[in-house]
Amino acid sequence: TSILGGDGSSSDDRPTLADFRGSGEIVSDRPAPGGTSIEDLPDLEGELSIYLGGGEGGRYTTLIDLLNQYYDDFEASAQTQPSSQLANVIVDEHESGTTQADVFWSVDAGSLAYVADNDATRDLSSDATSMVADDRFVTDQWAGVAGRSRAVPYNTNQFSASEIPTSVDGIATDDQFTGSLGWAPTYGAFHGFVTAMRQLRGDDGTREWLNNMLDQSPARYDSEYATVSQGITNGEVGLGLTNHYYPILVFASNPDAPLDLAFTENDAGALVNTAGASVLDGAGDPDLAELFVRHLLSAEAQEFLATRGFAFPMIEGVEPVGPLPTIDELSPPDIDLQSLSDVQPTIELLEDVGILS
Amino acid sequence: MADSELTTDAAVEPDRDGPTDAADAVLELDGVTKEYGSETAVTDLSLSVRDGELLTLLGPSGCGKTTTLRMLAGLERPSDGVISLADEEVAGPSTFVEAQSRGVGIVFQDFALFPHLSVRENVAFGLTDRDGDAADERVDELLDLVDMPGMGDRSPDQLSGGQQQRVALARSLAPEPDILLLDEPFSNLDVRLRVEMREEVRRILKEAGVTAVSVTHDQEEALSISDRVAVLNDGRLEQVGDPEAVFEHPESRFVASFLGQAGFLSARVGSDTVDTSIGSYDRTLLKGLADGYAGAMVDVLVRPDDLRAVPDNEANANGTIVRRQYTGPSFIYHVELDNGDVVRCLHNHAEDMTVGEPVTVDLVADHSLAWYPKQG
Amino acid sequence: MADSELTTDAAVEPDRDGPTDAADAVLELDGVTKEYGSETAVTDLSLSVRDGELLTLLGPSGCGKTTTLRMLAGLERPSDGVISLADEEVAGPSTFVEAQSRGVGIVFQDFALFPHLSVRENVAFGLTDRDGDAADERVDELLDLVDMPGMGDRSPDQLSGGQQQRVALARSLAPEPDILLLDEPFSNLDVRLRVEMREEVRRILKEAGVTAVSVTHDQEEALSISDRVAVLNDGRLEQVGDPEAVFEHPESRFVASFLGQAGFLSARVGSDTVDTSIGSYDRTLLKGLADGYAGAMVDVLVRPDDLRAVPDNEANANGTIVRRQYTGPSFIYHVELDNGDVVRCLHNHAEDMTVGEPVTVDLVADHSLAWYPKQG
Amino acid sequence: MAARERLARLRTAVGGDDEPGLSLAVLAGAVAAFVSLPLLGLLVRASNYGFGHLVGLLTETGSLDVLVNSLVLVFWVTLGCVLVGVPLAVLTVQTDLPGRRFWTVVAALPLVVPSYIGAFTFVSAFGPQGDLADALAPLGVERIPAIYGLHGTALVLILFTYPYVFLTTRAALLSFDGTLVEAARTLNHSRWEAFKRVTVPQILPGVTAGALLAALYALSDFGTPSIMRYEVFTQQIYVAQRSLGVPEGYPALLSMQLLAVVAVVLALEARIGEGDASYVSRGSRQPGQITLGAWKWPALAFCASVATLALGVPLGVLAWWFEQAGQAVFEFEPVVAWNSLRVAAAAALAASLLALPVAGYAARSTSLFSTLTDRLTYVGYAIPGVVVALALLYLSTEFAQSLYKTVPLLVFAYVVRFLPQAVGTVRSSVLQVDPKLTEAARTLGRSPTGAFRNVTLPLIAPGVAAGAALVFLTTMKELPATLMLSPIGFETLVSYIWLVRGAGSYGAAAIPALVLVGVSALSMVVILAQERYNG
Ligand SMILES: Nc1ncnc2c1ncn2[C@@H]1O[C@H](COP(=O)(O)OP(=O)(O)OP(=O)(O)O)[C@@H](O)[C@H]1O
Ligand SMILES: Nc1ncnc2c1ncn2[C@@H]1O[C@H](COP(=O)(O)OP(=O)(O)OP(=O)(O)O)[C@@H](O)[C@H]1O
Ligand SMILES: [Mg+2]
Ligand SMILES: [Mg+2]
Repeated sequence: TSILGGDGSSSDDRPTLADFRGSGEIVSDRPAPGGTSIEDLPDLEGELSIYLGGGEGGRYTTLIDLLNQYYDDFEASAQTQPSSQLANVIVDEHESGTTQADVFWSVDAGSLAYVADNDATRDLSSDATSMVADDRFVTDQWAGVAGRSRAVPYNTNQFSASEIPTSVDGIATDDQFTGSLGWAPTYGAFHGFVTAMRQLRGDDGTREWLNNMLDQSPARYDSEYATVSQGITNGEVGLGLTNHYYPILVFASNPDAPLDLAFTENDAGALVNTAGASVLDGAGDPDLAELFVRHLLSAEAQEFLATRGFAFPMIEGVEPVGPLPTIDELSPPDIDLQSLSDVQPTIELLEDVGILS
Repeated sequence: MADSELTTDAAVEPDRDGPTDAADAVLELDGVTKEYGSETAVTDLSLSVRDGELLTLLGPSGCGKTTTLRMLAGLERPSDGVISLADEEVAGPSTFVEAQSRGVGIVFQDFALFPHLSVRENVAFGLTDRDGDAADERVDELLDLVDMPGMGDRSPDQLSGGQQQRVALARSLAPEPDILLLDEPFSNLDVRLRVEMREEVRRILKEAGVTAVSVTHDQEEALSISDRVAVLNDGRLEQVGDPEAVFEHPESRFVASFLGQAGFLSARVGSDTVDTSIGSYDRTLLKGLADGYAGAMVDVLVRPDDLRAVPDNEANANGTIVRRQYTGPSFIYHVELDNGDVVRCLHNHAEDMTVGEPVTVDLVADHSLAWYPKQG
Repeated sequence: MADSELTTDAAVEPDRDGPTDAADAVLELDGVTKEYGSETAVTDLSLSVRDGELLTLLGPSGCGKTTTLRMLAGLERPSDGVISLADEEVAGPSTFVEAQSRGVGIVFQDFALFPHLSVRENVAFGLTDRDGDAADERVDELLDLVDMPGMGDRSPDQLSGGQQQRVALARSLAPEPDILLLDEPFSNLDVRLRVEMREEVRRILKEAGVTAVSVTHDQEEALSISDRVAVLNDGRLEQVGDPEAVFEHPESRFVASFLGQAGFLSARVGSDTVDTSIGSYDRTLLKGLADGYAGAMVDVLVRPDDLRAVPDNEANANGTIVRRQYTGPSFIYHVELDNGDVVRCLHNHAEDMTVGEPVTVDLVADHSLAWYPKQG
Repeated sequence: MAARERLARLRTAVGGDDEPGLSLAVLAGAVAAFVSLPLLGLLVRASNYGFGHLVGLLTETGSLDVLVNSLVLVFWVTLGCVLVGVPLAVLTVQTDLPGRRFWTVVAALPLVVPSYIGAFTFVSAFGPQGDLADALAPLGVERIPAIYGLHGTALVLILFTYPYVFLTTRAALLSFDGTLVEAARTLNHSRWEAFKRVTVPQILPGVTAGALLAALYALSDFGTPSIMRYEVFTQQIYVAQRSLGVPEGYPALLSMQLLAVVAVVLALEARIGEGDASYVSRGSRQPGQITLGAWKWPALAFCASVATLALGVPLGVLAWWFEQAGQAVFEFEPVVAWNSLRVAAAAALAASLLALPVAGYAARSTSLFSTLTDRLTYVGYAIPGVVVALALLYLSTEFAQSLYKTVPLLVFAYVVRFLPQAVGTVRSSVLQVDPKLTEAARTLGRSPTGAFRNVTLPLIAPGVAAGAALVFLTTMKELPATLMLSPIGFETLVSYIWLVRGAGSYGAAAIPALVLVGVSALSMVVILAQERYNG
């Protein structure tokens, strides 16, 4: 199913770079992507089942469709569910020997790590892992395909760039934000953020930060997209804590939105997480599955993820879109993404503090 | 039979008894017609009911009795014609007063008890303007009346057919409506209870001055409790009048045969005599026979008590017993006469004749007889 | 009244008519009781119905007639006792044969027509073993029988009450059941149709050799079409026998007063005479009076045709007319005697007495009379 | 007289003292056991975690607040659904409202709008900075009433669940004996009084059946309260089951708490709806139509405003987003709609068939066992869809791997979740069939099965159709179980909507959402056509 078709479909029914790439201003003066082109990779052949974890899966299915179109003898089908839920399912399936899918493609590293920790994945060969530029975003078990950062989107009518603190503590303690904060505490990405904070400052420090936040009486949204699109864009709140691409999504459909985003420095608020893929233990054709992962790291696919998913690309030679800084320009905390799978104590903490009850 | 006066040419052209005494009529139907699709249930019915009287609608099954009552109650809108209550038009081409505003009570042929309410609650349903105690008292009174004290707490499904009918009656009497419509209110009751209740109901109606229209298929009931009787046939009014008048002077062959177990004797009118298969009689036997009829064939109305059969030998007999019907106080013998007419003869228990026995039937009537031009 | 033979001490202890002719009984109830919670609808009923006969259950409203039929049909399970059909036990402590396996047809008191089927389809419902044409023919035949040809395509809610009842009857007759149960099958029909239909039904039943149990509250109907009559009172069997026997020889005061418009004369039994408020008569007037009764107070059964009233002056009169009831062929005068007894006198139209008029009531019975020990 | 007592007596009167055949009991029991399988799975999972933790859960901070929140929400939603659903049912059944067929379909349709989509669109339209506020701002309206919190949540849930009450009330009204209203009117009761004193008590079982469904829906829904910022019970369960490394059985254990509340709600309904429609007689006469006269206008305005809020707003907002999204060119594959239609039809059919024995038994028997079988079917409905799906995943991996993630399992999940919708409506219709009719059929030589087929079934057809409609409509929009149990690659309208919405393409959701409503509307027309006998 193609959801967001490209605008430059070629007469040849093989999709071209233009088909992979997004459209509009954002891509107008982008250079051709570097890295390994699909053309240089072995052909995909056969049927493949993918568990697609994450809300923005809609974009990812378009990429899968493009690959399906690209190869006559290749047919991948996907099922999308929230990534952590899917991680649980994969582990259960692995334990009972009913594995359904060949590839797990998830929007967050925590889920990938959780599945890997439970021995439900196969090792990737270096053909795949070596394509990822930055070691932080790859392990033996999974390869990052699209980076995403925590960010602080804010309403430009309410705050100016200089007023945004560079630390999450500033957000939690500064009186000027009382009553104008928005967050989505039931959302998986938020749990990843708090888990990172727990790693960085321990449970007690995290508890203190959470309590401070509660004193700011933040408005609670159902999702981070809603936090941005309903909350900040409409001015219900002035500032929020979300993943970086939600504001850009809003921009994409509403370029006049009074919206900008800031990044904190060296704390959980600047966590850089990654979407990634792994080959599941029990996959029917592991080679095909790994080849598929390599395709996700191809120049065309990375260009797709950068221009249509507004992600930080994982390979050399592809830059993030326009206004975004590169990963190097961010100041993420030093943290092992594998540790993001330790979500359960986070939930308990949130419940204990009274944010989730 | 001193007072019997028979109608005559009424038979030829029964005259419709339109609104009689408009003055004290509280309920009037004028040219009322009711159609259901292509089916006409009531045709051009004009009738008026006088203040305080009990009028009974009599007629064969399906003749439009229930339909008429439903129109009076405001549950059905006439297709044509006008209905007035106390000189006020309640249904007409442009007016229609709803049932609840007519002050008309009705006892439904199929009871229509409220299944979710107890017997007491059913009876009390219409007593909205009385307070608790007064209502309770009234309910007790009515339950006594219908001979069901102590059954107040049952639900309608725990009652027998007759008991349900009695509750329906009590429910409609409770709020003392100005006009009460009763659709076969006693049909499921045994004779004794029926006689008791109808007299009781009549007493109540009379005491309260209630005007009532009832429907019954029980001729005896109609004749014994009604002030007037209206006979309907196939949606049309055949005759209306007081019970004795209607029974004794039926204006049409239909009325005659519908009331009582009428039989007809074929007769030829001679110049001086009337010749029937059971004998020749003087022309005066036939009431009001005009001269012109000489030579005509007529049917003479004979009721069971006008005839008597005596066993006879085959040669002399003029008929044969075809059925013997026991009614308790008497027997009715059905006799097929030699010419094929079947007549009935009423006998008190004395004689004992059997089916198949040849008999001689004799006319024992001491009054002149109604007659109708030969049918078919 | 040649054949009248009155019972005597039967009055003192009516003997139950148990299974009479077990030999040709196709249907037997033995000690059947039915309780609904604390309510006992039928008590210890024993009765047998002979092959091919038409037995009628008579009794006041709520006495258990419908309940009895429902137990026979297999729709209700007796609380106690045994029911057998053709010598096979169909309901007992441990057996219960379901309704559909009993071959028993029933006409319900409230019709129970299938509202989603047309008249034709209702009638054809039980004709599962006939093919289309044969079934169609049979349906036509039955619709003719109930005088409703041409109404086959209507739905039940487009029928009048009596028409519905006729369809119910046709439906139950269609499959020619071995045993047919009829619960007040004619209650909503007019006299003429009722008489016609009951004779027709009787003819059909007899021709097909169907055994039938019917319920009626119409005493005349019961007496005229039944082979035997069973009188129930308050769940108990009072008397069973052929119509004449039951009417003429009521075994209990209840039966006597239930059938016919019975009145009772209070009487004191002397050594040679019986003294009543309308005169003293020879002791032989009371049938089978034993010697011991001298000095006892008894109630003597007098039916309307046993008495006659004549206008008299205040001084000589022994009663006063309290109600005059017109029944068509005759009047019944209700007379309150000086001692407070109310009796009824039957008169053919001749006399014309009015309410309040003093009269002398005379005994004109030419047969001895039944009597019952004084009540209360 | 207590209703139960009355009921018991009636049943002895009509059905004999003997309970309905053993085979029916066995069949009903089997169905109940079948659909309780997930409950069993749940219990096993919860016990893996340990019931001992239950006490701890109950005493946790805020637990009580959230419990109270949930109950308050359930109360308002139930009340609101009755206040909207019953008048609509009366208007479309008993009055001369112009365009009754049209309004009937329109009034039932909001049931297909997934409530979370409804909530989104409401926030978008009526939020503090929403489109309405924008539109009103130039007019000097500074603040519009806050949409968030209890009233917003209740409003949205009412708008998308009142059709439960509407459909069940409608079925009850259609089989109501009109002569009774006539009787009341001739006893000097205005139509309104007659409605209160005669109609209401008799349609009450139908109303409570619908209200129960609405109440349990409100209790088990997560999306709407979460979007409308109202904290309720289900939140914990959702978070728990969507988190990594949750101890096995923890979400199941959390659901146990919910089950306790469900039990209370079921018991409550049993008290109010007791007696059921048992003593309602199916009338041969429809109650005369109420002539609205000048009331026609307010009545039309009422219908129109409900339709505007419950259909116009969500579809309008979606269409507006679609318009805004402009640039998104995408193909909509009809197979997605076909998939939805297929599984929904299969679920509706299966649920109707399974509902017959359960409903028939519950209607004709007073035994504890019958009550139990009937109530057991409600459990699957009251548990959030994810939990049912989890339990089924668990059960199938343990015991029936060949069924794991197959369409039959998915349909089974729908049946588990929505069976009570069919049971409720079928049960009240069975109760409305005069038992004398079955008796008549039996004395005419039909076996109980034959009598059922030829007499009962045609008479309960409207109820069965209404039940099937409910199951169909709710299956069309079911999300959690669909996501979790579909085979990979099997997409339906809602999973598609979920997908594109997740991609931030709200506009792209408009087309499938419109298709969802359109397909459902067509099927509603077909289902309602079944009511021919009741006209
Ligand atoms: N379900 C029930 N619960 C309690 N009592 C009942 C029930 N059904 C019938 N009865 C009572 O049992 C008695 C017998 O009822 P049944 O219907 O057999 O009377 P019936 O002789 O047919 O009377 P009718 O001539 O009025 O129809 C009545 O007093 C009735 O009230
Ligand atoms: N809804 C209807 N549609 C068509 N015909 C109808 C309808 N209701 C009644 N009829 C017909 O109208 C005629 C009169 O019906 P009505 O009920 O008034 O008869 P009735 O005199 O009360 O008869 P009964 O003594 O049998 O109750 C009947 O022939 C009946 O079939
Ligand atoms: Mg009638
Ligand atoms: Mg009865």
